[in-house]
Amino acid sequence: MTDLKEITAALEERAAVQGPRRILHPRRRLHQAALWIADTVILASAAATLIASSAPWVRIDQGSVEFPNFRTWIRADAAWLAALWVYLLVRILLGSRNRRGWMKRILIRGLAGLFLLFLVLTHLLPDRRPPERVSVFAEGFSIQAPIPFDPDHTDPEAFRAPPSRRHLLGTDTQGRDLLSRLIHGGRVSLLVAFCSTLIAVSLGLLFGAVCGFFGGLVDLLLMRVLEIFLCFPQLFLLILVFAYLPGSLLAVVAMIGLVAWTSIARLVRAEVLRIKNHDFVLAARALGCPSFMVLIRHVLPLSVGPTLVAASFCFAGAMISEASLSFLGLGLPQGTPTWGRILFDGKGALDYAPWISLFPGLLLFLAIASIHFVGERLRDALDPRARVIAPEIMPSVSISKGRIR
Amino acid sequence: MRTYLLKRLLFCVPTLLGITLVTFALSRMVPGGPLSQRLALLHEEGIEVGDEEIARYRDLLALDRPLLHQYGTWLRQSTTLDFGRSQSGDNLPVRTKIGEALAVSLGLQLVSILFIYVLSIPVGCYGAVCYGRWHERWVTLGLLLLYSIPVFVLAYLLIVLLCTGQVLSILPLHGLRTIDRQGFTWLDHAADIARHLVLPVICLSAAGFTAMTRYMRAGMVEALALDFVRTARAKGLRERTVIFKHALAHGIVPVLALLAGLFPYLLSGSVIVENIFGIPGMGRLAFDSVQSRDYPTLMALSLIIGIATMAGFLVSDLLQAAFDPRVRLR
Amino acid sequence: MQSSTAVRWAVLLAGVILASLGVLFATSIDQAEGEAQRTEPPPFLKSHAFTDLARKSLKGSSSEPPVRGGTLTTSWFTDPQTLNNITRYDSYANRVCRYFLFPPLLDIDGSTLELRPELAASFPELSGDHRTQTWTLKKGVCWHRGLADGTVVEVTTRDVQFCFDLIKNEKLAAPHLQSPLAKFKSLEVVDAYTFRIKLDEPYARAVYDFGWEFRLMPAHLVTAPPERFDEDPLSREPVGYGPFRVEKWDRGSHLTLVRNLSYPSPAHKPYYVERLRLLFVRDLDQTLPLFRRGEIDIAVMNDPTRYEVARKEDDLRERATFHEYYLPRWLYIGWNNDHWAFRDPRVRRAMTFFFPREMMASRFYEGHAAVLSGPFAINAKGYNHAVKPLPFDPGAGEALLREAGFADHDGDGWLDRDGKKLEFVVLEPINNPAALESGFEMFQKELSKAGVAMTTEQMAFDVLLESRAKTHQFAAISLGWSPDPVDDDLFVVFHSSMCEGGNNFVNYRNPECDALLERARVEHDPQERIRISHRLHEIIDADHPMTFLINPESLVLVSTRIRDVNITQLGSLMYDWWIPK
Amino acid sequence: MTDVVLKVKDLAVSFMSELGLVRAVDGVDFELRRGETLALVGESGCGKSVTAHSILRLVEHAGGRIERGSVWFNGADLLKMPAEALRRVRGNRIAMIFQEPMTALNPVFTVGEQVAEVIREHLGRKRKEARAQAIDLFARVGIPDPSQRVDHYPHQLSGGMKQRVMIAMALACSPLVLIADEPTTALDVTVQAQILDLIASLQREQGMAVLLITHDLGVVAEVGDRVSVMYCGRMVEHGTAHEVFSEPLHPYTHGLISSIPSLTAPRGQLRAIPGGVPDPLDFPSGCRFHPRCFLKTRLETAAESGGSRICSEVSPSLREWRPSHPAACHFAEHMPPAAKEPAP
Repeated sequence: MTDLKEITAALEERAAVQGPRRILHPRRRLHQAALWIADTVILASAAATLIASSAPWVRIDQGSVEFPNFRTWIRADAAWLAALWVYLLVRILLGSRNRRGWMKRILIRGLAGLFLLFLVLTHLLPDRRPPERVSVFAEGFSIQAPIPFDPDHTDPEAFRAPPSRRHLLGTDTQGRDLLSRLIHGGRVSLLVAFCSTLIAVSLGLLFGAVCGFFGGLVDLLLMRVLEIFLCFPQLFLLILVFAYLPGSLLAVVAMIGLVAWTSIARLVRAEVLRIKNHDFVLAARALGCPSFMVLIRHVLPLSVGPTLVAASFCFAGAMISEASLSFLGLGLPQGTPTWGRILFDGKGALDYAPWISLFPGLLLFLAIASIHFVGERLRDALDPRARVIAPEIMPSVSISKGRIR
Repeated sequence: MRTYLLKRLLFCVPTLLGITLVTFALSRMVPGGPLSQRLALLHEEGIEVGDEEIARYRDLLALDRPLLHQYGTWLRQSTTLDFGRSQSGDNLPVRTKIGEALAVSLGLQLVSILFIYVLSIPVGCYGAVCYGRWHERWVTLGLLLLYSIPVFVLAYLLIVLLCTGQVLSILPLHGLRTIDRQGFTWLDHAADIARHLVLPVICLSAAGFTAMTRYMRAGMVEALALDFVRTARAKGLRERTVIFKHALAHGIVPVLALLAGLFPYLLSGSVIVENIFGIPGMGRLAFDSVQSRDYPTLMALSLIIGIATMAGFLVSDLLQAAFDPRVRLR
Repeated sequence: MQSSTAVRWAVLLAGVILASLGVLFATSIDQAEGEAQRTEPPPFLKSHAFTDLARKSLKGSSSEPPVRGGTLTTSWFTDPQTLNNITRYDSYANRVCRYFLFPPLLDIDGSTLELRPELAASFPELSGDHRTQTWTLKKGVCWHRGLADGTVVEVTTRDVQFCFDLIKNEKLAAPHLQSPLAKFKSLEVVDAYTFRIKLDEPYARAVYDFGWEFRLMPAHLVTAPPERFDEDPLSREPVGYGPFRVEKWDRGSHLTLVRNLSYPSPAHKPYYVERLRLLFVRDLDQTLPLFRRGEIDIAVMNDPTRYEVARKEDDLRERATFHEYYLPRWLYIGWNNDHWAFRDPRVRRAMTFFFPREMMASRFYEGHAAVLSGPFAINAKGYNHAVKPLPFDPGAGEALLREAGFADHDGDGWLDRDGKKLEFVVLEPINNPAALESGFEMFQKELSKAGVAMTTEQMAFDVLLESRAKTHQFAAISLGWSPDPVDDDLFVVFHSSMCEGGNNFVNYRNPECDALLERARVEHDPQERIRISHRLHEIIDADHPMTFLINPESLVLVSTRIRDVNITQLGSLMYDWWIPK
Repeated sequence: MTDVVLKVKDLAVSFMSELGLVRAVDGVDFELRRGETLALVGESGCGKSVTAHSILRLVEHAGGRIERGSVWFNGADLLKMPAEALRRVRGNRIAMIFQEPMTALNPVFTVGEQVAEVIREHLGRKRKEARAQAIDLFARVGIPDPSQRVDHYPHQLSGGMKQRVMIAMALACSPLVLIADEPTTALDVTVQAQILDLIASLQREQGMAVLLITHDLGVVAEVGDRVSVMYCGRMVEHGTAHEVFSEPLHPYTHGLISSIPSLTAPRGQLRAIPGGVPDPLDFPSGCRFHPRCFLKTRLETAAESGGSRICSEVSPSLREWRPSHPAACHFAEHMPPAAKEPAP
């Protein structure tokens, strides 16, 4: 089948110049949906204070115009908006086909500008929400936030109310609006997942690279350390975290991160071992590159592909284990709304108020499904073999009439 | 082969030492201890304990001897499998406590591992063979739904649906066996345990099953693209043989490597399942000894979980060597 | 993929999801309506039976005579640690030993909360200076297992002497027993059934302490030496003398007790049930499902909302009677009296004004909690109902804070005084009930409106107690106290001497209160003790060292299979419950 | 006419790629006679391998789609045959060997097992019998001490040895047709000669027809009886090896032959065909070789106007310029004999 490979090479060359017209992947519609979901979740979390807050955006009261919503902003809101701009930047750069193009240059500069603005804002704003002196539903015309409830606003007459026009997703057992709690909860869940994935990936990459590349005694010792951590079920980390720094964000992130890094380390080690003997690595060594440089410039970039995929699965796993931790009484304090926590609090009411657990569960599923498909898209994008010739023609069996004979 | 096993055993020793040392350090570094745990319980009961009784009780528990000395004595005793007595109040020898829990948990975990592998291989193959077809897409979405449901929500859903009689009442809810089982033949015993194990095994292995299926499918997709599959087809073998003999034999190797990661994963997962379904297994024992700061049980548990995981590693390596002749055990 | 099949599949899947939602919605009911505002003490017990079958099972409504036999199953959280009567200390072991296996010398009558002789034939004779007590044992009480050759061994002073010497032994590791019995210096055997004990100085509750705390073990069967006493095989297969003996103990799963008719049980405790099974259910959310399946007969509900929903379900109304009763427990927020802001009682009272206790009791506890004004259970005799709990009034709270010198001097919206912002952390044990947690969230919101910054921090209970409470390193702490049902001794909580080493975490010092507490310890006359408690209640409410929150109500479902369901002040002790054939 | 074993009529195979539809094979016709070796020759990427794979419909598994055409074997059209019937032909009546022996064998099974399973499948032999037959097959293809080698794994054999195993596997059921897809490209020259001799001797022994796919004209000259030259998915010339090598009728063939470096010819600059393989997505109109065709440029210069325009408009069909020596070129008669006048 040599000439099939030739055709691929020719097409590859053509695609590099002109860029493939449309990505032909059997799952492209799913991947597209996944990207949209990821966008909406991150947008909603970033602008949580804008979207779900009882403080209206604008209030015109006998001539005086006020922006109560902006006054409730705290440092975290600004930091999140900065993160949003970074996400949009990355999304535009990766998403579109042609890297150049004037429209893109303006967008990048604009976003970079906004990013700096929000960074500055982060230092100006207080780090704790100022007292809500002003009564919320004052008279005068005011533009309400789309979801006019704070995450911890208890609605006296709507306890365990099923989804209605007033509360789109219903309320929980303490009468708090579920949709606003999910939006604000998204923030913490994403933060927990992101930080623990960061820990897991950084440790995993470091460990895996060093173990795989240098081998010999170093590999022997570090593998033992890795095994120690692997034999350490999450349970035993409970000892340290359970009493020492319970219920804090750092504790939850540490626990999830310190367990997840071992699988990434093993993956990276295997990749590095495989890549180490490739010709171009030997060539780099032959050219006199110091071994550290070879590792960083040549070997690691290649293992980034599978690591990214593993990282996306670790991200999804972190969001789930955050819920399981709250089951063991070790998650974040009961007040902080995260998806896992809301899911856990609603578990008792599964048979008489199922929406309390159903919607966070659905949201968790959508987030994890989108992360999974983005991860899969990454893997296929980074794996050269399936890139140009559409994987639709990836080797699959022609099954006549649906039966494998 | 024997030299390889010897080498592996030799490597286990530093790791096991490391695990027990880390557990020892962790448990001692954390504030509180068996004494403060007991005083808290007494406070809860409204009983006040004078200072001299506390002092006398502390030296009975021998907590204040130098740490390294304590670790040394523990190590010496553990070589003779005498792990001392549990400090969580029931003062049972740790050996019997862990023995009981291990028997229950090992059964549950092995059945789960079997369940995971038996199911994930065919579903993985199906996913690879029909990659991209619409029904495979719905199956993948379904698997993702299963993966993204936390264990306890899945457990409660199944309980509300199958146990409490609001919808159905076909499966038992609590414990490993029905309590009054006089006059049971061994068949009834087996059936009884099986009925009790259905829900815990499903909850325990749900996430593991979906993860394993994903790896299996990735392995199979890669295997199906290799040249020898084309040769097999050119030889005119049946499609079934091509997939389940040639492609599977090559695609299953990475999945076997995951066996090693399953043991610790199942243990921490079983904490939740054992709590919900009332199964007195290793997960629950580990969680209780963590909460009641029961040092001897914790140390013994860390050793045994370490050994179990090492065994997991060894078994997965041997399986890999058995399946793939290119892997030489050196 | 042809779009038509995709559409078809999507519609099908959406239909399935909606259908399952519909089924689950059908069982959900409107939310509970609030309870009326509580003024005088709520009745101790409210039992509801909604169907005539349920009514038949209530106390005194069934006409048939009680029948012996049947098995009654209930669910507990976890195993008793050990059933060794000397070394047991956790609440589950105490309940099994004290009520079923080893009834003490004096027992508390559940309905009247008075002491009654149980193992003792009668109350002890006291010497003139109350420093010696002469006890006589009941005759004919035998150990469940006699000597090896089968001869029955009676409970005699030989066992009492053996246990007294054991408790006094230095090497025995049982601080929970040695500490309360430290007052009794010596024991002298008079004859086979009477013995005399001596104290060094008179103590009002000495009779109650000895009668209730003293524990017996079968002298003829004990083998382990004192220093390793809890390794005695009797810890696992206990031999008692009480109305029940252990039939089977499957650790982690269940404990089955079977009736022992040879024990001369007092008239008010006939114990008709033949077999009592305790199922250990670690996850409290499983109690109701187990009850629905009929695997347990008594379901203690831990979540008031779940109880309210269960009360409205038809199939549960047929199969269960619903009981709500107050067990003695009071939850409080302790303000550290040495804290720069909480030193001032006005600030402490202001805090109580900000806590919406009535709203928490009626909304989050669904009306199943009583707001308190003092350190007493709501039904305790010592509770002075003349002292009304402060209402929820943020205005009065802000006025008090202004009076105490707090105002927004630097204009950042937060109150402060001489440059220091009013900001504090409330320490809580890890798994506080969700309803209390929501109460704290409301409290935080109200304080935030008034310009006070409050946050909560959660910590393991024993670490909280050991490293923060006892060492007074906190601004505010949220704890609870289970007072002694018969006669609570507040000395350990409020006496100034108890600041170091005792339970006076909040450093509350008030000479008049100390005097009253000391007098209460020696006062024998019950009426006088009640007057002292009422006076204490007024003083503590005036000083306001703590914000007393609520006394939560216990909510229990009992299966209609059981007749004469009578809940005592000590909970469901199944004295006279019986199960028809 | 010796009986035709395999007849391919107007075969067209296409692939879907991100850049659109790629027609790798666009109307190919050829015949394969008993006992004869037909060499299918062409530059890389001209569709010769795809043609070979579509005979046994293996190309469907690689994502290709057979658009039109038919492959007649034993009176039946393999392309329309039900999958089960085709399966019984594969490996049994028509066998195939591939280019990289390194990856063509399953690393986790012994070579003996991989050969025996074909025997068990098609000839229904029992396990032991199949193994014995595999051993003597190894002996026939020249593998030293076959009874031991049969239990070895592929990674324990050299490239040449593995190709011999592939051949043994192919000849297990003594097929009528052997399709060899560049069997020697991955091997070094000495082993290449042994494999070609082996195939030739087995062919004579069993009267098997061999369809040899190669881009190495040296191999064609040595073993090929008849030759078909392909360019950009189309057949440009058929003929006996001698005819095509001595008097090529198609400029592309002429260019190919004249670019073979020969030991005897004087040193000098090698002659190569100008330009490169055209882009598979938009082949040049008319005759696909016209942009690189030296004949067209020569005719233009010779001012026979109107002549060369036809090259770029009408795609030439195969015409019998000489008996049983068709070529797809409008001006085949003007072709200079290869030997005398090498292309400019």
